[in-house]
Amino acid sequence: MSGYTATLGGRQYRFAGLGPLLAAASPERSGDRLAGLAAESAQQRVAARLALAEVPLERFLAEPVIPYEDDDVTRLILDSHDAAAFAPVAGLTVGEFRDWLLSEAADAIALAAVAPGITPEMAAAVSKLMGNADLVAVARKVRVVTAFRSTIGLPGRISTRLQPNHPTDDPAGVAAALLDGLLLGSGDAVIGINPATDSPKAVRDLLELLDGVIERYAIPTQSCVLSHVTTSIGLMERGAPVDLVFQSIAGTQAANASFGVTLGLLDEAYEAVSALGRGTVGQNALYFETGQGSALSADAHHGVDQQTVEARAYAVARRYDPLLVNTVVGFIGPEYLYDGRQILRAALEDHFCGKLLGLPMGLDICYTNHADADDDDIATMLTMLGVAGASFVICTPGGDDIMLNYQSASYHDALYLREVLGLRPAPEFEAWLDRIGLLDERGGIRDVTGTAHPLKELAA
Amino acid sequence: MSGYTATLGGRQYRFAGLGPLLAAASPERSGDRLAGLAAESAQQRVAARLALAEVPLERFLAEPVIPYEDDDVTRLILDSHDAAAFAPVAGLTVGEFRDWLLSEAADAIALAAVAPGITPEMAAAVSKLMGNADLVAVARKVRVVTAFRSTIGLPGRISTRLQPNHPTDDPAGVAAALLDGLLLGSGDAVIGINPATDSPKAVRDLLELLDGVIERYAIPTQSCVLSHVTTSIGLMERGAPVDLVFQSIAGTQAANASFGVTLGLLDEAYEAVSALGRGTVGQNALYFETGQGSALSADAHHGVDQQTVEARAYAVARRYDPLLVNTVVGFIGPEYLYDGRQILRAALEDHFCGKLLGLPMGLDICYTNHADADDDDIATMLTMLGVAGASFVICTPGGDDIMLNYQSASYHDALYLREVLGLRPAPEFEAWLDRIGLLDERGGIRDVTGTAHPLKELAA
Amino acid sequence: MTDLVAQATDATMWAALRRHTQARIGLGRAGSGLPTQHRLALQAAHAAARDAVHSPFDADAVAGALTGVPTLRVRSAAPDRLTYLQRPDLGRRLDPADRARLPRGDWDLVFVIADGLSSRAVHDHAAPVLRATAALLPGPGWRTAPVVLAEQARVALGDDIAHALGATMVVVLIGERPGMSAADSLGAYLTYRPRPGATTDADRNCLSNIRPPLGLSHSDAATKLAALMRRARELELTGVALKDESDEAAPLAP
Amino acid sequence: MTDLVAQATDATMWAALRRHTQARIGLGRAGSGLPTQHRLALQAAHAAARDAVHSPFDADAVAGALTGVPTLRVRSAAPDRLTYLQRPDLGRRLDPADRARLPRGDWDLVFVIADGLSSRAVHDHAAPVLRATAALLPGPGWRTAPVVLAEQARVALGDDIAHALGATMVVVLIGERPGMSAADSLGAYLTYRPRPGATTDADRNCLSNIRPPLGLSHSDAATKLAALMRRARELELTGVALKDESDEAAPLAP
Ligand code: B12
Ligand code: B12
Repeated sequence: MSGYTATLGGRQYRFAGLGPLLAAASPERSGDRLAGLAAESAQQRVAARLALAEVPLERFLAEPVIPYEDDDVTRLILDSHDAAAFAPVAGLTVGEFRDWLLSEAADAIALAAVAPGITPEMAAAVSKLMGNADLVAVARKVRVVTAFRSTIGLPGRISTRLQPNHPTDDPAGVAAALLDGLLLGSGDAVIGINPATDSPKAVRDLLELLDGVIERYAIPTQSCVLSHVTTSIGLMERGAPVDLVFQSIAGTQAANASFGVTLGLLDEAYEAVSALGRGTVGQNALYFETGQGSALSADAHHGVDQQTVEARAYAVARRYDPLLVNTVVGFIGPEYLYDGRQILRAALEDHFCGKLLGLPMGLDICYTNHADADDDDIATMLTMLGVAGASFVICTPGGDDIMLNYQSASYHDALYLREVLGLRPAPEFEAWLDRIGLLDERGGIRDVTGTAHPLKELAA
Repeated sequence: MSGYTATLGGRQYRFAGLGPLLAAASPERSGDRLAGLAAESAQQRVAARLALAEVPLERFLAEPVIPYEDDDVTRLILDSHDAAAFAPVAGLTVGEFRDWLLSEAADAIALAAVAPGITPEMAAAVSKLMGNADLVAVARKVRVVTAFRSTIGLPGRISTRLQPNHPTDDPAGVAAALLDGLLLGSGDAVIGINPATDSPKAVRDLLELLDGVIERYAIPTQSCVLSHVTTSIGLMERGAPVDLVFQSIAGTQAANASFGVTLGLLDEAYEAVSALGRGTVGQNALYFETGQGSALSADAHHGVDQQTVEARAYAVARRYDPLLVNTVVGFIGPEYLYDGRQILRAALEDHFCGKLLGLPMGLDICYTNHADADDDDIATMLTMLGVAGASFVICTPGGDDIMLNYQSASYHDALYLREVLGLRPAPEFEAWLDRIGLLDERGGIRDVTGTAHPLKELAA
Repeated sequence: MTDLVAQATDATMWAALRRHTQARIGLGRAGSGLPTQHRLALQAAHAAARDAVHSPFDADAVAGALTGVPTLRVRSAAPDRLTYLQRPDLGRRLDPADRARLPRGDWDLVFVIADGLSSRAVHDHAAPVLRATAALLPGPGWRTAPVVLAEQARVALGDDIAHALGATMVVVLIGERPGMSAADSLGAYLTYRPRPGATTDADRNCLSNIRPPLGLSHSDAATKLAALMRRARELELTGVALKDESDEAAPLAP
Repeated sequence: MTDLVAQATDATMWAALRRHTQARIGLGRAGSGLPTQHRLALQAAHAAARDAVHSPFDADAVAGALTGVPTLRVRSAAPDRLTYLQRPDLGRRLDPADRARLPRGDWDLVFVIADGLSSRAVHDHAAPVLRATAALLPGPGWRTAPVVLAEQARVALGDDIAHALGATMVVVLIGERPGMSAADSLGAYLTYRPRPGATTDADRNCLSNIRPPLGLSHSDAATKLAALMRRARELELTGVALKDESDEAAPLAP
């Protein structure tokens, strides 16, 4: 490791390796400060960016931020690197890469072609040189389209996860919340429940409830109960109706271990769910969640800044052709992203990096009650990510998740977003909404309050 | 004054009058804290909003926040109130007014019709019950179209002020910056210079410079040198080529006095500039700037919160059918709006209130170097205000105003905004851009670097 | 059935459904937005939830509710609430002085009652859950250390405590982060043979949302917890390899 | 001419134009965005400008540059920089102890040198502007009080100072807020017969952007200021009714 230097304001700044350089170049955030990795001054941060701009992209292949021997995510990144796809940008520095990404030459086709050649560290590096506007402008050019029973990620569309969580997994309570979400036009990305317990029986009951509703109303969507992957594997073996397998993942082997996950286990789940072939318009059958800070929280970050570690989780995700990858940004707490401003920035970074790597990125635009944020931040983030072309967002009744205890977007927020940006749901779901009488003339969701509607029997 | 009350968490909160009620209901901001007007706790703030939601709109006509006898802005507001226009909402409380504004019933036509019946205090009050999403959703429904040589405020369009300021008003320096802005497609709202001095001769020299360029290239836009209104009046008398008369205004008589302005003086300027009739497609010939905090800074706020005082400035503006009203949000400093989050919120409020009152609202999306904000905040604010349908934004070279010493949007930022939201310039200006070879196939601005272009003679 | 529902007013329907969930369903619409009254209700809930994070832990009250049960008090290495919120690492380590004071013994089990992010959860639910669980685990196989009441604590503080005491298994009853609808949610985390620093969250089991009447009841929580604890002792492990199958088996005798 | 320009490369053109302005012109484009190098240059400038706000006022250095001129030191009611930035009201009032120490006299004029938002502006430009201005105003009509060096000061602090001294006119030389391209910009504010509390900004005149070589030069600033001061004395007022017409009249004799 040679070290990297830059001179600013007459002072020379030195960074011992790519890891410290990436960390110092990161925008201010509480997690990096907690980890002792943040730049010590605004000047040092700018110096790091100046040095980073000069680093050739190829350097990231030669100098892994976590050693190859120590970490299977590093091995996955380097072993699966596609040199042919990388070729068009192989000669660029990080700074030049930013300029290229913003240029007209980098259109949807060029960006899709280069994706297998981009490593998470390259994506993270260039994101650190980009402003919020850049992160929006480039991400929205990328198109990642995935499908199961609905098609996610088409231009001019945004999908939502309907999240009818309940503190005791009570079926009547879940059904009530499911009805509420459907009447507000939500659920085309997935109807996904976080089970309060990890009891296989409770998970199976929920799977069957969701499967029943999807079938009864012929809803072109998929269900998911977000239990641990081992639980899902066990349930698939026992014939439970699993559409999507869910798992939380992170960007280092050790962090994944702290989640009780290995690449082998994920391979196994991928095989199992693929074999079920329950999709209609497509067979992307994995759903991953990630989020800055989880590796640091597990003390499994190897001295790498939290955004770079997060991007590495996307290398894990892309191995499994997921239907949905969701960065939970504000979910973990202010220890890692202090306030609305840091959460927004992280959301834009994660969305950009994931898209650049070829993933169907969505977001849980959210905050906890110990963070310095409120529903105005939700509206701002939602609008920004809508403009950036996010594939989907998480929605909850009134924005209040009564089981996970945090605030996310509400179904109303999604209606707002579609209204102000002219965005529509997944095409199959949109057609269903129309069939069932919920689509109004302007493509919005009809308010059926006070009138009869077949869905209202759902929870009766 | 009867006082207003609400109960929350088992506690009764009492507010002595509409003024204190509006102040306590305001989102947190440094200026209200400086003034000793901010809510003392989050609970008290919510209680104030609960109480405010119950206040009938008519109450605002009966209980002026600044006495009629003491203040000519109050007199203007009440004397010019249009009861017929007010009729459709006259029976509503502030909370119901919010619901109505968000409803489909409140479309562009209904909103335009009701505008003369809305007072600034009603607008400010309802904005305090609205989230960022609400402020965007309602403002974008409002359409205020004004015109001089270009037409501002049409749907699907956003205009920019080209701001070629120079620390000594040096004509060569101004011309260089003017060229830069025009080549980046800017200037359809106005080409506006803040003169470094208030010397009438220097102002006249700048007016003639701009007038010459506009004429030479037949640019469908208007110029403005933002000197004091008394200077403009004097120059018009002496035949200087004044397109728009500029003035900073505020929401109380005393604050306007501290700016050296009276309604009489503005009446005089309005007469004078209207008489010139220099517009082609329209004759809106006033340009006003406002900004939260200016009245407080002049100790002329009468104990009213800074957002409500700001809305009152719009009552002054609308008396003169302005072409442009610009709230300078982050310009005045962190004493009044502490960070990017407060500036964004204020920007959305100001834009919403101005539009609701029927004004052609644009913004100087900006911050000073003593505030806690950076260019990421500019990008966020710009995107939000673009979605909200702002009429125009201020742009400077690289976002750096070398004379006023603050950061605003850059011409590049405006290109970004038009790209990601599909917005276009004023139609006359767009046609001119096309004529002069600057419009590309996708409606964006062609990069003419390295090729000959007639405009490049401008500064030679 | 169809007709009945179709005829019923929505208000009646939502009122009926709300008996099954606290979720904010059937709020109606103001255009695409939330009606004013619901928006303000959410703001009130947010203000209350933010306060809940900062409400202090009353160890005396908890100890009082545990009469007859020996208790000990410890603090984490986070000296105050502000530090606690910013430094999760400190919330996982004992204050060194407190660690030294813990009595080493041949304990099968230690219960830790930890404030976490909601003291109210702990005040309302920790003692009853602990008593009910202990009642299901009688006899000599469960030599139980004094209950440790821990302030400014994260889940992993239990590892440090169990290690210092020499306890084989630790149950941490901890206040979950307060939500807008529930500020009193208790979590129970079970770890077998924790080794501070080496044990990860993959090595624990979790019961969440203990907060009657709307969440898990004290007795159901105790039943599940006791079942997991027995099974953990059999398998000599906790974590992803141990699943909560209490609802599949026949009800367990106390 | 046309051909010449058309042929010149843009780089040459912008380089030539940049001699007339510090504005960030001709930056080129990366799509709609700024090229990386310019974006980073702006970030470096931003970091420097933020530091400039906090750089301390060196009253000794300013006094040193004014050898032969009597000076006095005062502070505003804002005790430190952080308070200063948040409390403009305090920056406009004298510290009471300092006010009491000001020597009342029959002064026609007082110069105040105030840190404002940029100490560097004051260090670099205040003394030369003051000397040049004083040189243009000789004779008995301009009984000038000691120069007051004021810390944590806003423009209106001059009103309080002039009032306490009994001076008829006050010139405040103050550091303007630092920009990304200029951290050393000095402002000069002239007020006739200020009455603290009653005087407003409408009652003052202003010269801005004094910062050679790119802004107003010291001598031009002095010429304009002296002209305004003479005219103010004639009209017995300053403010919007008084315009800077120095550039229309014949050059004024010193
Ligand atoms: C925050 C959170 C996370 C974060 C944790 C990161 C962090 N640093 O905080 C992230 C997003 C990474 C996460 C991941 C997972 N979580 Co989680 N999480 C939560 C949540 C919302 C809050 C926890 C809290 O407040 N703890 C209290 C504070 C004071 O203590 P703490 O020491 O800071 O918290 C630690 C534990 O909570 C632990 N943790 C978090 N989740 C889980 C899950 C399990 C099974 C265990 C043993 C520990 C654990 O992480 C924290 C840091 O060490 C709870 C829901 C709730 N309402 O409590 C769910 C919850 C605990 N998680 C749950 C699950 C299922 C998971 C996953 C297993 C999902 C999956 N399929 O991969 C993963 C992996 C967990 C693991 N083994 O590490 C379930 C547990 C269900 C059960 N009864 O077993 C819960 C109840 C939510 C739910 N119903 O889905 N989670
Ligand atoms: C901030 C600012 C404002 C703010 C002031 C509010 C506030 N509380 O800060 C607002 C937006 C309200 C404003 C308004 C105007 N401003 Co102004 N403003 C500035 C700016 C950018 C910074 C001032 C500063 O840093 N002061 C230093 C700090 C440390 O001291 P302070 O005590 O906080 O500052 C006070 C003065 O600056 C005063 N002030 C602000 N503008 C003006 C203008 C004049 C003529 C006077 C006498 C005082 C004054 O307001 C502040 C609070 O009392 C300067 C440009 C610059 N680079 O300096 C222009 C500047 C001073 N303003 C200018 C002008 C022309 C105006 C207006 C007259 C425009 C108009 N046509 O209405 C109005 C009205 C001014 C008035 N009489 O009050 C010109 C002055 C030109 C000249 N040589 O006379 C300047 C130089 C900018 C420009 N070139 O356009 N302004």
